Amino acid sequence: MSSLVADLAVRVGSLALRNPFLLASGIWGESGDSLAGAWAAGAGGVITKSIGSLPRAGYPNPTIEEYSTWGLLNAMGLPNPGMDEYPREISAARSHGALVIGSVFGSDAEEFARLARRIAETGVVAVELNLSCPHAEGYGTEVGSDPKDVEAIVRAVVGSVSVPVIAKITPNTSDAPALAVAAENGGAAAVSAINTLRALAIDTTLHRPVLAHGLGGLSGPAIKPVGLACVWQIYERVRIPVIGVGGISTAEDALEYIMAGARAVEVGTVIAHQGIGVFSRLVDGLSHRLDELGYASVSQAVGLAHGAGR
Amino acid sequence: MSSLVADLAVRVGSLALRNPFLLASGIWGESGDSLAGAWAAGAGGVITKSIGSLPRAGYPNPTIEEYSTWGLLNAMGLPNPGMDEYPREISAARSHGALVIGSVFGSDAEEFARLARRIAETGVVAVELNLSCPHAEGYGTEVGSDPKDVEAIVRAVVGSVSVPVIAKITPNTSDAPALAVAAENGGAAAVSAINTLRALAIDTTLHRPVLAHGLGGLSGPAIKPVGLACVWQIYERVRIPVIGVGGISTAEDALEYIMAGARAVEVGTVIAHQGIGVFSRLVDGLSHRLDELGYASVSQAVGLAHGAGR
Amino acid sequence: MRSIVRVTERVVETPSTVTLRFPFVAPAAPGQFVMIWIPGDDELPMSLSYTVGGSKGVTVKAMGDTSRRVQSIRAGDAVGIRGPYGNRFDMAPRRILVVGGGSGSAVLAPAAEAAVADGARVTAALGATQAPELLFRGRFDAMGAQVEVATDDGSEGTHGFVTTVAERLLGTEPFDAVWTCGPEVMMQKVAVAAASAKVPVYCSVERHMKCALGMCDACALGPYHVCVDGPVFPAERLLPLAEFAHAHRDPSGRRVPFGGH
Amino acid sequence: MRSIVRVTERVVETPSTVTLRFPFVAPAAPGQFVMIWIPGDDELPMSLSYTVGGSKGVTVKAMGDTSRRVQSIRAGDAVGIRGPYGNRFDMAPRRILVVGGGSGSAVLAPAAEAAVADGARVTAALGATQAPELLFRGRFDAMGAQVEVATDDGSEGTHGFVTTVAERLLGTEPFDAVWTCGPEVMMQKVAVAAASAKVPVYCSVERHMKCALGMCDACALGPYHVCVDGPVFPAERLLPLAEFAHAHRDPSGRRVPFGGH
Ligand SMILES: Cc1cc2nc3c(=O)[nH]c(=O)nc-3n(C[C@H](O)[C@H](O)[C@H](O)COP(=O)(O)OP(=O)(O)OC[C@H]3O[C@@H](n4cnc5c(N)ncnc54)[C@H](O)[C@@H]3O)c2cc1C
Ligand SMILES: Cc1cc2nc3c(=O)[nH]c(=O)nc-3n(C[C@H](O)[C@H](O)[C@H](O)COP(=O)(O)OP(=O)(O)OC[C@H]3O[C@@H](n4cnc5c(N)ncnc54)[C@H](O)[C@@H]3O)c2cc1C
Ligand SMILES: Cc1cc2nc3c(=O)[nH]c(=O)nc-3n(C[C@H](O)[C@H](O)[C@H](O)COP(=O)(O)O)c2cc1C
Ligand SMILES: Cc1cc2nc3c(=O)[nH]c(=O)nc-3n(C[C@H](O)[C@H](O)[C@H](O)COP(=O)(O)O)c2cc1C
Ligand code: FES
Ligand code: FES
Repeated sequence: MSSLVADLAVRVGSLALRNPFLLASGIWGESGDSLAGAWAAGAGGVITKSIGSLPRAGYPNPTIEEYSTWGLLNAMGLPNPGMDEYPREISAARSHGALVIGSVFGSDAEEFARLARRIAETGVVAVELNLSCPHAEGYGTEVGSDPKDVEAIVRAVVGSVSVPVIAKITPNTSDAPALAVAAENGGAAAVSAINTLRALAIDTTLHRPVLAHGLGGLSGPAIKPVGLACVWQIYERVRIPVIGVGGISTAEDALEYIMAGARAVEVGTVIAHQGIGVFSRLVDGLSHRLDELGYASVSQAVGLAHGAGR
Repeated sequence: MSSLVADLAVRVGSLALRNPFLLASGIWGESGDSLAGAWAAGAGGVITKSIGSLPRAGYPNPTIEEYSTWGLLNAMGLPNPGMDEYPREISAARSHGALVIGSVFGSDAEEFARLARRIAETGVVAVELNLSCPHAEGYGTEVGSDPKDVEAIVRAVVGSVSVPVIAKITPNTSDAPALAVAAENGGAAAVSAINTLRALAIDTTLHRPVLAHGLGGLSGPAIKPVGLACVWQIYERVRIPVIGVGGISTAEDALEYIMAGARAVEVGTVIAHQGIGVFSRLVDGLSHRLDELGYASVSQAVGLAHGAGR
Repeated sequence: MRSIVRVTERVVETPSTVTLRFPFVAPAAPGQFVMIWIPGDDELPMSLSYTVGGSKGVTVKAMGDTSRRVQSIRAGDAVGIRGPYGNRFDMAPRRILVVGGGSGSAVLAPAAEAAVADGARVTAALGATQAPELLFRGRFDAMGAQVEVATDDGSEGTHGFVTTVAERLLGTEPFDAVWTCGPEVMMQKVAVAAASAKVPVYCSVERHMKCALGMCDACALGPYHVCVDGPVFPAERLLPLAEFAHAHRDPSGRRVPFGGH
Repeated sequence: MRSIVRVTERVVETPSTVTLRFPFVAPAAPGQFVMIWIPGDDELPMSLSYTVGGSKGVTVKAMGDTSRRVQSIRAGDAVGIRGPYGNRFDMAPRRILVVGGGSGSAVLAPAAEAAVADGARVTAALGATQAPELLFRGRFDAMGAQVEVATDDGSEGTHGFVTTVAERLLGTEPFDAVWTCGPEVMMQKVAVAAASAKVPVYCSVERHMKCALGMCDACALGPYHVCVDGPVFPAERLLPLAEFAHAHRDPSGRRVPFGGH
């Protein structure tokens, strides 16, 4: 490798990251050892699985369906050990030095606030609110589609914790920017977008949905163009930093998000295809690409595509 | 080829189609000769480009961006010769025997009704309302995202024409079924779903969006899982027939839509990858697959995946 | 990636164990597993007990409700198969001791067959609650392995645990490798015994699985994901783990101690 | 599919014509075109005037605003290229007459070069408004083609239309094929003349293009899509079409009659 000069460190509000690549929620996020492993593999930070009040087994299998390498459908059903048990996983990850962001999901502002407060006590550097899982009854998109709800939830959480609060916005809406504005009004330090797209697969021989839950969420390369549009539109409407998620598998994908307005990105599905080694490839790849294009830092590239007068 | 026994003819309300494969709006739909060509290639019916009141050049190029073979981004910008000129294309297509469905776009109920009345005079067998183009200011999704607007537009059109009215629903919403219900309440004979997903591509060397318009719409295989989810959810909420669109490139894809609840399907982007010959492959493929699975007709398979008690 | 196949054959192997055979052409190696979907019910990881050619198979032991429902599948029924996933037994060793408990023979039998076909010599130590439960005993005999058995009730072979047999064999013969599959406390004992004899041990382990793609974390075991880093692990990687032989995670991700085996 | 490349060279070929060279490794054949994107401006179809090796090129004639802006691109500027698209000239004929008007030589020169390299003999009839506008005259000379010219102002060669030259040549020599590119009324005249001499004619035609993938219908010409069925067509397919030499479609899809040429 040639010596890399571009500075990959980024700040997302008050949050300082060694590089912009975060482990997305729900991937390698159930056990502390896995979170630590993602950190050791080079992630700029690791986001936990979304944690709720009580243990949830999630939906029965099949919980995933693969489309070649361009997409993945899942309906895990927010499995998680619950907020009583999970802190020990965060401790384990932190004992390996990992920078951990805690993700929580609840059914109303009060539950979100309570969960956020508890996870904040574990030493996470920020809390991400899952307002966007597209396939869990009573959670996620169901509580995150109305700007009023989003603002109320974010406000309640911001009033309960001292760490930055990140609102994860759904793409399954006609107006993602309005949700981001609501999060900003509620006091969010950042918004992340996108979660998976509501989707379905049917097996025609068995004439039934493939996933046990029926509907699921699409992730992977297929959703990158959709995520980019959301980040682009959100960036034009809010002043708080935006975190890009959806279909990132190369440094070039990440740079698209950054130029669309993202200060950091989250990566998920690519880990199923490339393994955890993808973090070091993304880090090296982004350094090289920034060098090649003549940028001294990630920050110089943030939102740059908006400047291009047509 | 073995002798095919499954009956591919379908009825979408009062509309009788020789097979369920319709040419989607905006593909091969600007010229009468092309519409006739798609019919000659085996389409069950052909839908025109969406036509507006005045000629529109559409957006400058680049208007498309390809992702390998799994997706295509476009922002054509609703180019069309306008309602004064376009009827001659429909006449040309009809003179070759083509079964033509006229697609129109307008900015309000009145314009939709006026355009629908005029296109209905040309002998189209049905009118499809484009309530769903994701990237044209003042049209498409912008007038088709609120159930009240959808109902009003559909009602106005239904009151103005005697042919069946098909409402084409946007997937860029939190609640596609609510839009379908609104269309049903307005008197639509059928709903079609989906149009493209709002999406974006950025060139990082040039740090600007690739498409001249910036935002565009994603089509092709990548959106099939999203279209299936929409059709599935809509089917559970309305009694009128549903037409499935989005990412169909094989007979198997079409059968997924049919089992999710579609009585007919539209195909678009696949034509860029496989040419117009895809219609005969789809027709043969569906016949064989229905034979293999033991269905005597397409109708037997419609919505079948909903029956599977889990 | 997912194939819907019809089960061609159902073989009752022991009172509690059933083999299902089905057409599945993807190449597979002994040690690998598939996710088998019982439509309308569930999808489970199962080692391939037949890995060669176009007719593959899995061998299911009745444990809880789910495995019982898998056993109720008949010839002609449709199941979904995706995979094969995971790693494989390394075929380099020439003198192999396999130690199987419970349904462990499901994965050890095809591995031993492949090794024998490759010129290796195999000794098999098989354990079961009682003689009729000894899985694939005939398969081991047929491949020319030397077979020693242990039963909990003493109805055949050594009365007691198969680990006792394994310890004895390790003391008498110079093995290159031990391959083991069964309850983790059993595998742990085997690993400790083999360590003193300086024979490397490879354990096939099980954890709850959902994605089988190394993504969802359901199968986390220390720093590993059993679905992609395993299911076969050298024992020296497992022995230092607090969880090995002590705890697994339930479908919610909670740690649950292993009951007795 | 889309490459961003930097223009390596800009050559003023005639007072109204500029060639841009750029690195582009995708294999291409004479007759094919690329979509060239001028960032922040537009994307246009352009025949490849250099098709061999890693350095390709397009040759642009100043027509309206857009082509003038394309001409203003300098060496070092970044452009986007996708393609090559469309079909190619068939290299079977051994005795070829090329008839070029306007920027037609842009596609005819590389085709003739390839034919000559392949052992064919080429005669070129080139037309222009005036002598300095004769495009790629030197290239035709260099490849060993017999060159005859016509100028509107009589400043060189035949005074008048290149079609007159073509008609004369068709009467005197036994050609296997005519390749032509230029205004459609010109190509139509060539096709009619060649028909009486029973020589097959291939025309490279232009229509407004957007997708270049045979999907959007912008380039519809009768039952054809120029982007995938063309741009090279046997004249007998074009002559029966009401639109050929009479009308094209503007970007909205309206039919617009051709002006004089
Ligand atoms: C790599 C691997 C290979 C295996 N190979 C075999 C084999 O060859 N033969 C064999 O009999 N068993 C095998 N198993 C174990 C098998 O997958 C089940 O765990 C076992 O059948 C227990 O099921 P049960 O009836 O006790 O489930 P229950 O007690 O009914 O379990 C409760 C729930 O957990 C689910 N469940 C239980 N275990 C798992 C699991 N590991 N992954 C996903 N879901 C699970 C059940 O489906 C059910 O939803 C293997 C497991 C793994 C991980
Ligand atoms: C297959 C093919 C090959 C071609 N090869 C060459 C070549 O080698 N050399 C050459 O000089 N010209 C070539 N052209 C023509 C070229 O693409 C332009 O049409 C031409 O440069 C005229 O541009 P203008 O300046 O007149 O545009 P304007 O008069 O400015 O045109 C108005 C608008 O139409 C657009 N436009 C015009 N023509 C086209 C078109 N065909 N497709 C898409 N957009 C268009 C312009 O960008 C602009 O937006 C080719 C065209 C085709 C279809
Ligand atoms: C298996 C799986 C589980 C997920 N679980 C969660 C979750 O618990 N909370 C959450 O906010 N997002 C969850 N997501 C969404 C991802 O964090 C991410 O937003 C999405 O997958 C898009 O990114 P990707 O294309 O890089 O995977 C999950 C995604 C997958 C594929
Ligand atoms: C180039 C292009 C142009 C389109 N134009 C229209 C249009 O004018 N009206 C409309 O209702 N849909 C239009 N669409 C959407 C398609 O009709 C269809 O809904 C969508 O592409 C999804 O189907 P597909 O994946 O099979 O292409 C267009 C799509 C493409 C790709
Ligand atoms: S089963 Fe999902 S990571 Fe192993
Ligand atoms: S340019 Fe779109 S069909 Fe030819």
